[in-house]
Amino acid sequence: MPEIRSPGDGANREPPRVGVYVCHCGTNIAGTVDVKAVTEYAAKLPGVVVSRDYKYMCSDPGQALIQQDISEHNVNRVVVASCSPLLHEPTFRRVLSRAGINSFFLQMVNIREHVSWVHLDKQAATEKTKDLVRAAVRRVSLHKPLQKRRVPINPNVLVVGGGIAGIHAALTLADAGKQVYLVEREPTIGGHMAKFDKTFPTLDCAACILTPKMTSVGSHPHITLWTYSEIVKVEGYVGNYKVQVKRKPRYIHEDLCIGCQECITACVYKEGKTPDQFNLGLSKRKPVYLPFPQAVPQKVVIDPETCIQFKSGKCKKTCVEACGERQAIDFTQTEKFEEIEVGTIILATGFKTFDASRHPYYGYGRYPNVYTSLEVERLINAAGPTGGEVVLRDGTRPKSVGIIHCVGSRDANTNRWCSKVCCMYSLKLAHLIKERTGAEVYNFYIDMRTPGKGYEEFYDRLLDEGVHFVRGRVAEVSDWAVHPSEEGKLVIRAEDTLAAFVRRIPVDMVVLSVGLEPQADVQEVRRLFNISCSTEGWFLERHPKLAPVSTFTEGVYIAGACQGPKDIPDSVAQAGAAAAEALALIDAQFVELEPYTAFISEEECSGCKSCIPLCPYQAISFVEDKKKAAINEVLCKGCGTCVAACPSGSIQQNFFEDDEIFEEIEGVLAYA
Amino acid sequence: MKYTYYPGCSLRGTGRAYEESLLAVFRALDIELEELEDWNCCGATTYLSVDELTSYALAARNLALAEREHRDVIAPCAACYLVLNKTQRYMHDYPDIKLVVTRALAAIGLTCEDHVRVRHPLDILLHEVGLKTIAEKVKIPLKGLKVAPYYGCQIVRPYATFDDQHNPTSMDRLLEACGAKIVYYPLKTRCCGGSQKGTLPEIGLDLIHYLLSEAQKNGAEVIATVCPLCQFNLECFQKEAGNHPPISMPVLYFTQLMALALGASAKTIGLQRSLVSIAPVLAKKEIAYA
Amino acid sequence: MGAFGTHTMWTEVGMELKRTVKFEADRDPEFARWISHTVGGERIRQCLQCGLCSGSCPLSLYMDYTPRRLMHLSREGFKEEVLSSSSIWLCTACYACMVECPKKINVTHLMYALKQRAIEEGFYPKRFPIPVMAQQFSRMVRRSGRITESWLVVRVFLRSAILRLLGMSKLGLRLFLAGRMNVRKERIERRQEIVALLDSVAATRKELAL
Amino acid sequence: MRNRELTRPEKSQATFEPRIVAFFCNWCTYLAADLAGTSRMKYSPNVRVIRVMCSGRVDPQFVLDAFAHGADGVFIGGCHPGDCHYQEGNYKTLRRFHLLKRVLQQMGIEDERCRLEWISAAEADRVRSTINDMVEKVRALGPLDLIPTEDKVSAEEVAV
Amino acid sequence: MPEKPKVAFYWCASCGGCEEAVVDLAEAILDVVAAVDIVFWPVALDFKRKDVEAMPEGSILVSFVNGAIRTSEQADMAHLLRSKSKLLVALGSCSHLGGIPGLANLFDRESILNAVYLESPSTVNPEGSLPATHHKDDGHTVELPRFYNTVQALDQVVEVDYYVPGCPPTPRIFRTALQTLLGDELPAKGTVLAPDHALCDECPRKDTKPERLSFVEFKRPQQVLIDEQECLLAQGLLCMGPATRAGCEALCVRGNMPCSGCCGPTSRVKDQGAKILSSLASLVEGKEEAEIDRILSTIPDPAGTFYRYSLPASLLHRKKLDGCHCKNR
Repeated sequence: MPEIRSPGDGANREPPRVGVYVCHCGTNIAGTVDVKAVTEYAAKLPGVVVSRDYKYMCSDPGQALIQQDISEHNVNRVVVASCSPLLHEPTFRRVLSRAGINSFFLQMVNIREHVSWVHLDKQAATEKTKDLVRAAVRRVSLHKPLQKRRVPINPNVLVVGGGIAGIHAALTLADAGKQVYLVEREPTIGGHMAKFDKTFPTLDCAACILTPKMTSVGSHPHITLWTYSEIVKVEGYVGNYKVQVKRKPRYIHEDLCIGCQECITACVYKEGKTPDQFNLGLSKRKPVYLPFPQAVPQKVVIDPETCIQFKSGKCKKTCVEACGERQAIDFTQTEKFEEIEVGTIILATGFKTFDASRHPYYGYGRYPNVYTSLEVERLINAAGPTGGEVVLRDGTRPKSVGIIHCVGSRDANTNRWCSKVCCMYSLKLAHLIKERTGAEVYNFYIDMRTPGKGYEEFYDRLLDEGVHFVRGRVAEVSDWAVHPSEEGKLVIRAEDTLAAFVRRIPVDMVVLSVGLEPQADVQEVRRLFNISCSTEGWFLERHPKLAPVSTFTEGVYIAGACQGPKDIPDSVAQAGAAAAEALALIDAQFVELEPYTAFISEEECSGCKSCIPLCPYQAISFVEDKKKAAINEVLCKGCGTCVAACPSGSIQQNFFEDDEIFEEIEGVLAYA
Repeated sequence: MKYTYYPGCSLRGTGRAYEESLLAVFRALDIELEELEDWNCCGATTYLSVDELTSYALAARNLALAEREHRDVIAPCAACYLVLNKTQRYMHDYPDIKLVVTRALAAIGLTCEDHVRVRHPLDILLHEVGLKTIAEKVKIPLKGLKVAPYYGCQIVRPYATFDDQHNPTSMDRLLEACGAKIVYYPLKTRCCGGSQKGTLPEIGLDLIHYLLSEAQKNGAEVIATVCPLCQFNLECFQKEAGNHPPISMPVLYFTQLMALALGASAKTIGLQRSLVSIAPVLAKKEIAYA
Repeated sequence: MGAFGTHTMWTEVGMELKRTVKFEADRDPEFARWISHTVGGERIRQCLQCGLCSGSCPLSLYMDYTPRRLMHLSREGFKEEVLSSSSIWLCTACYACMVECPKKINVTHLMYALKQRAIEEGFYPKRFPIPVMAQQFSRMVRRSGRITESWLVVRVFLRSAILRLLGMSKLGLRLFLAGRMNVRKERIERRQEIVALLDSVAATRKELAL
Repeated sequence: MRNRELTRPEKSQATFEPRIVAFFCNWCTYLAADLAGTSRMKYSPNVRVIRVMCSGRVDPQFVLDAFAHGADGVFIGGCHPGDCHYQEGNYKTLRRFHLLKRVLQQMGIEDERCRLEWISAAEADRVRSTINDMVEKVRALGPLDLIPTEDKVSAEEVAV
Repeated sequence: MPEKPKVAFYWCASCGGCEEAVVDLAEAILDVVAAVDIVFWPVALDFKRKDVEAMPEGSILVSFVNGAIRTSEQADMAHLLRSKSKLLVALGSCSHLGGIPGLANLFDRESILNAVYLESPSTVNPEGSLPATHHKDDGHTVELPRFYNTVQALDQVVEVDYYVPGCPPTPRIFRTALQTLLGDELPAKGTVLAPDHALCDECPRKDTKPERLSFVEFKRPQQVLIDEQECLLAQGLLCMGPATRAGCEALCVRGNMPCSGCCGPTSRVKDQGAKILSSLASLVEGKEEAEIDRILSTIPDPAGTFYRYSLPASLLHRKKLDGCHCKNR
């Protein structure tokens, strides 16, 4: 690893010749900050040899301006006052590099996000900008030449979550020859998509397009698939993560089970007794089961909660008998922990649907014929509990069905966001229900949101099919009949805002189009992977537009609905993007890390050991023969906590040295 | 050039001046018009309220009669123009309508094979005669007479074929060729209220008022129209519609203005039939007409 | 319908209140079917309720239900509301709505259809002149083959608003003096053709139940 | 002589504009402030933000240095407990902050002048509201005015 | 024989310990006397102020001034010696950092005078008279030094060239400093003439300090039986050693007492109190605020503890007083 600090640092450095570059950012900055005044002010600051303003500093001519000054005016320190350093610091650092000076001789001043966009008073904004520029000029003069650190990238990738996003990401990477670990906590991969019958707007059969991908995952030579497993520990850093995976016991030897399902047939339970989770409780399963016919891997699971052998130990074990010589069943199996090393991680942990009982006035859980949209997906599915028949709880066909949109979406009482997919899947369900039952179908919606290829056309088609569209948020579903035609029905009450009156519409079946929510354990997961969440609980991307699959933790990417509500095409696209990001890193073979590490001056350190317990990465150790502390720069992540705590000031952090920060503090406060 | 001429009922009543001036213009341009033999009411808009099928049948009789002449039909009245066009189109689009109409025509020994083109005088004058010819034949230029060109609805909507739906300019160009100055008139295709003045007069007057006051505001000295109903509405209810401030605005058929320029005498083009005379304006402009 | 349904009442404080909950039973699905099968109504179900028709209509500002609302009520089958609406009588058939409609719905034509249906089913203000005018119009055409405006106007007003005719007499006189009021009735030569034509239409209509 | 910058203009309560130095963690509060920008939220222009990689980098000396150089308030923004990008840096900040606040109290510096807030990257509105709130509170307290110390004092006192 | 370099000693607000330290050179004092010519040393020899005033500017090679600046007379003398000396050296903690007298900066003059002359229970002062700068007696007006509102380190009043740390400086520190000053090569101006690392480096108990230390309680020396071998911090005692400049050879620790920080911070630290605060607080156990507060409450007087010798030289310099304390109240 090359040295972070260039040799000869500090000794005989040339006096600073600072160039100050103030960006207009069109009118983004210039509209609020008097850019000219700032530029003129900066020109008079000590050490400043050039001060310029420009329309777009980040543009090619803007960059050329800086480069030219470095070569022509011997500028050796650069201050760029523009946008957030998180956006363009790399851009301007490259400019310095190209011009032949150390790229860390740059200080950015954030006068857009932190000034022009948040203040109205032009004079105050200009004064603030001057303060910030002055501080930067003072600070940059103290900057030391630094080098980025290079660390090698382990080419293995961990993909967490086996829904469509995880599957797609895993296959993309595996096809590129990378070793992928796909970890899924359910006994099968497939996620939500496996539960659907058709997909909008093309009405492709979900199984037809998903199953081949699932099978590929199961058989791919480069994919290690661990279902029924969870990540319990993540250590390390980009390119070099150590991950511990807990594999829950399925009481079946995966390598011995061939998926013949004879054990299921042979189970002492003649009929299933346990609500089948995959069918959302609409059917029953046995203690030994396969989640669904196309499950991958095709390995059964034993549920110890309901299996007699686990409960009493006195089962006849007909299943073991049926398995015969294969001996795949093992009641003594316990959870196992696997350690893997990967360089990058893709999180595709998906979403959960809104719990419809949180809207008691829609009667979910109270009226048997109020269903969630996901339940109806299962009803419609030919492999579902009713073999594709859309029927009420009593087995009869509904003559009228009301589909209520935005359940748990666009509602300050529950979730404020639009769940994005509900309009389209509601249209799809409306179409399928009408097709299967001939029922009169009513959609109750707030706005119809169909942005997507072929989506508006699908809406058009549904309009034409004679599905009713009532624009209004449903206030209540009840069985209270006030009109003879309402007897024995569920009455939906809503204002038809287009007709501008309240309507009561009696139906046989109500479908609640539930919104998408972050997974329940999202906080634990994000802490595990050291990433952030939005206030809503969606994983936070590095930049909403320019880095939508990256996170603030290098080497950890997000794909699919864990980042926000997304439909299948968007999830797949994002999964592909995440895989590409991981591949780019792997192919580069190493990654450059910011040199913001801490270092201890050996001759100054007193060996007081105060810093040692403070480092969460065990990067600081006590060197016994010298009786001094030392920092391992590979392990140091550059938080600076030890620097702040060193009682004798003997630890410094690159780019955030005490003197540099003091200079910045005193710089912003100094009066002009 | 020779065309079949379908006057329609209005041109024999309130819109008599339209017919007189139209014929004068075509005469001056040496275009022969032959009135459709034994034509009947087109069916008009009002009729549709009662019985659309009958309205198509009535229109179709005229089309069938015209077909025998193998000439394009000129329908100056906007309502007639629309209904005749619409009938052709609906017979084409809706088999039921075609069946009813074909049978009805058959009952009186006629057939309608969609051979004739129903055209508006603006279309003929602009595209067949041409601005150059017209300009050459102008005898008394209108000397910058400020005209607000008012097209109304039905000649441009819904089946505009010869001009722009949103901003028609055929009349503008024709009158300019006659020396007039066209004023900016954003309401040139806005509805005059049609028969509303007769049914719900308050509303009709509102609409008329907008049209008149906007023309006045933009400095028009005369409004030129292409529709007997528009002309009637705008001229006859000025007093009622224009109380604040009172409006006195001559409303002429565009053919009257053209005929003037082409040298026709006032009497032959029905200027005397106006309730608001244009004479003072012409005098002021020193346009000495015959 | 008990305490629900459309129902007007006077409160003790003299305020007129209207209950306007709509039941599904208030809907007439047949009417909805009819409108979507009538000429021009083919695409009414595709209506996005964008309101461009109402915005472009020069008369919507006087209407109780804007054209957009009428489209929605019609396709949902709220026949009574639609046919008793004043809007259908306010339409002047200027076609502004139709040419701009993003779904190419023939709103103007639907207005005609609704007018016709309203007349058929007796949904119109008693002395409202349009049905009267249409009636007189058709009678005159059947008899003469053409319309004589002066006579049409007199007849319409005699049957609807006699007082207004008196108010208009001054204008009538001026028009008469200007030679714009025909005294002589216009008529065509072969009037029997018109009768035969109209009879044939009536017969075919009956036969095909159009 | 130990240098002190004494050029600060006389502060009067009427024209007083508080000057607040903020230390924002690169991973949360700094991002939240960026988000406040992209969301075009508006807040008082009295804060000068200094970026650090972690609130754990905030040396109590920084806080005192800011006060000594004319800051009327200091605002430290870090990640919520349990959310630190570096696992536990913010707990160290919290502990130091508690002890520092006691020293500040002893030194007569009002509580409202030094503030520690946990603001995640998504909580742009908390950046806005905290800054506005702090500016108003510090405004009410008036200038800190630690600066005119020894030289000025001595000069005047010697003159007696 | 060339003229011996002239040396002066002066004593401002201090306890006199630094003077003792000079004397504590013991027999080495003779070497000093042999090497230099002491031209001013009020505590030991009879010189008058006017003698100094009579000296040419810059005629003294080194003036050692100990004690903080508390009164106008001390300030005057500091200026006077500055002008007469080539090198002005702050000797001992009070001069270097403000020292123990500097803790008076937690109060103002008024409250100090009130406490001493009016409120203390042993004081009898029925007229309530307070020290004044002018006193009339028998027709004569006597001018007396003014008692300042704020205690200052020497360098806050006059330019100082070097510092000799310690309360008092140990004979070894002083001797080494003297040798340096009389030597051929002078260190950079502003240097503290002592090693520039923390005390732990030379602490005899260094090896007993555990690598992973954390605090659940801070103990005061009188509360526990102190182990004579083990690191004091490891015993929960608040030792300032990690944040204090070395040079004293850990005399206090050898005496089984924790370091209280008299040698001040290393050159890399601006504020000794803030640094020890940061270091100790970082190592406190607990993540809940209440638990943190409980542990920290076992440090009863943090300002007095962390700034025992350095309050005037600290970043905050003194307690902020109500109203504008720049006005002479």
